Amino acid sequence: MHAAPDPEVVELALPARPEVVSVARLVVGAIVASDPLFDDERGADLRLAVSEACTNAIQAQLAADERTAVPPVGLPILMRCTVGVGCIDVVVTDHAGGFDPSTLVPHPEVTDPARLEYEGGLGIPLLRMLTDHVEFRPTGDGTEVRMRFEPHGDPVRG
Amino acid sequence: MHAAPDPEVVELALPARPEVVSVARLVVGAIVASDPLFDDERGADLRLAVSEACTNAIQAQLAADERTAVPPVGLPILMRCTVGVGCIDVVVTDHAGGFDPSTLVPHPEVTDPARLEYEGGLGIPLLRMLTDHVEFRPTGDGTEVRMRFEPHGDPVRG
Amino acid sequence: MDLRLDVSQRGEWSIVEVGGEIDVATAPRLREQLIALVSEGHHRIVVSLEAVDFIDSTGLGVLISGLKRVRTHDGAFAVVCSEPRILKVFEITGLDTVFNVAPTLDDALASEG
Amino acid sequence: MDLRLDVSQRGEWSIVEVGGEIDVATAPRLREQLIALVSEGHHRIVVSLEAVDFIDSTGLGVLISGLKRVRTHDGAFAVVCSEPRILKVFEITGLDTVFNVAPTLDDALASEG
Ligand SMILES: Nc1ncnc2c1ncn2[C@@H]1O[C@H](COP(=O)(O)OP(=O)(O)O)[C@@H](O)[C@H]1O
Ligand SMILES: Nc1ncnc2c1ncn2[C@@H]1O[C@H](COP(=O)(O)OP(=O)(O)O)[C@@H](O)[C@H]1O
Repeated sequence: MHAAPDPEVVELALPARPEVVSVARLVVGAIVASDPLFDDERGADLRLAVSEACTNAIQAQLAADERTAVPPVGLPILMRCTVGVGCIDVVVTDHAGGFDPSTLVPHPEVTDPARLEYEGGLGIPLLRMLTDHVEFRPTGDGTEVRMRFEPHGDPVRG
Repeated sequence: MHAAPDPEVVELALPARPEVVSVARLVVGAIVASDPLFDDERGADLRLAVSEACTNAIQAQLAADERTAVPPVGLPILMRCTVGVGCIDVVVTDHAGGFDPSTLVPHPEVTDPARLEYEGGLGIPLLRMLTDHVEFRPTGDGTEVRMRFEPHGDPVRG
Repeated sequence: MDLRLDVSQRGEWSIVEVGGEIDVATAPRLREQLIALVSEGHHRIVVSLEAVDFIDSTGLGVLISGLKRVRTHDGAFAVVCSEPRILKVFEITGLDTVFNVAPTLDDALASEG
Repeated sequence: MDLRLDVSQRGEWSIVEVGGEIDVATAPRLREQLIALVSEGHHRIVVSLEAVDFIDSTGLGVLISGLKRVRTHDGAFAVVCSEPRILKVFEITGLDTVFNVAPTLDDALASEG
């Protein structure tokens, strides 16, 4: 961990195991709770969006590890959280080979009975709804999901 | 964060600010809680010891930043937690210039009225009592506190 | 890690009370519970989320699969949820129109599912 | 961050009820509260840790400084604590012999401090 020095950055490296997604939620939850501009509801949005991004990163990493012939290298998932002025930025990075989000086929409308055929595919739509800005950037060997959160509603002074 | 790949390592990089010590406790608390060999009491030991090590690292870093003529670089504190077989290892690293723990003068016994002159100096004694093994290693520019924790008492199956 | 499941029977309804966090790590246990109930012939299922602190897309997917399973048996499926944080996840995904989301267990049991 | 302080008066005792976590970030607020009480002439102080989830060496240091301050005024200082996790920190540091640690507020108030 050779983090770029910045007094407001918290970084977390996690093994690609489903059990640790809750640790990412804990960390981002603590950070947003200490920012008086973000109320509890917006804090819950952050926790959910970051959890979805980490879940995707971990699932993609596990799938990539399975594809490799050699024993899984177990590259970590990185979460970097920066408290800015009036916003919180969270970047989740994996080394899972990357994907093209524009090729994801949108699901049928929820009112369409065929919608029930799809149990998955809710993660990225949730990410889009819960963030003020989200970007999926391909890196050399994986994906960087860059999320920006602004406070919504009435700020609660803490 | 270019963490050495290991599926059981969680790393956390924190800015040198007192407010984030609680985040280190949260993370280490979540990790120990998910290890059935460690009961709640031993989990509390881990949280306290890691908190003391992070507090020292942050205070040393803040003091080092104040000594430098240039604006503080705000180097992060690193916590690395490895769940091993029958033990949990936690390493806390700072870039605060280092110190020699062997030169610390022991305080008067608690029963000595002069003991009240010392409000500080309880952190490292607590570290020694709460860990199964602790080592203060000088690095190039700071200190690495290496702590090992084993489960004590009756393990609680979770 | 932190998922509690409590299953009971009330009349023809099977009640699954869930507590804790439903995410990628814990959702499989809920999925298995629902599969087990349906395969044992329980086709009217209420899942109470009253003690749930967190649900993500994986958790929603498990509920969708549960609904699908009971439908193939002409059964009924209801969700109990009154906590705004959890309700919001159903609302923004539009799943509040797919599920019968009831504010209390009694409302759910009184419903057609 | 998460520290709650509630100050009240019972007879000649000032009661400081602390809640949350006492660490390097929050201990300064407790220290200032104790300094303020003593400088206002309150020399019999009970600090209740019953709602405290965590205390570290910084927190212990603040309590030591409080004890010292009231002693210079021939006052009294007591700590209320019954939670084993918190008591343990006093015990392993030997500070349970330095402080009057009482299991309940009433015990503390009945003491000489
Ligand atoms: N970080 C990632 N790396 C590789 N593929 C990803 C990543 N994130 C998402 N994807 C792909 O996008 C698809 C849709 O993701 P999502 O909307 O979260 O739904 P789900 O994970 O339930 O399939 C995933 O199935 C996966 O194929
Ligand atoms: N990581 C560190 N870097 C530099 N100095 C340290 C570090 N940890 C401890 N020290 C030194 O050791 C001393 C004793 O530490 P400790 O027992 O925790 O008590 P306190 O922090 O209350 O002084 C500190 O005052 C500090 O001078």
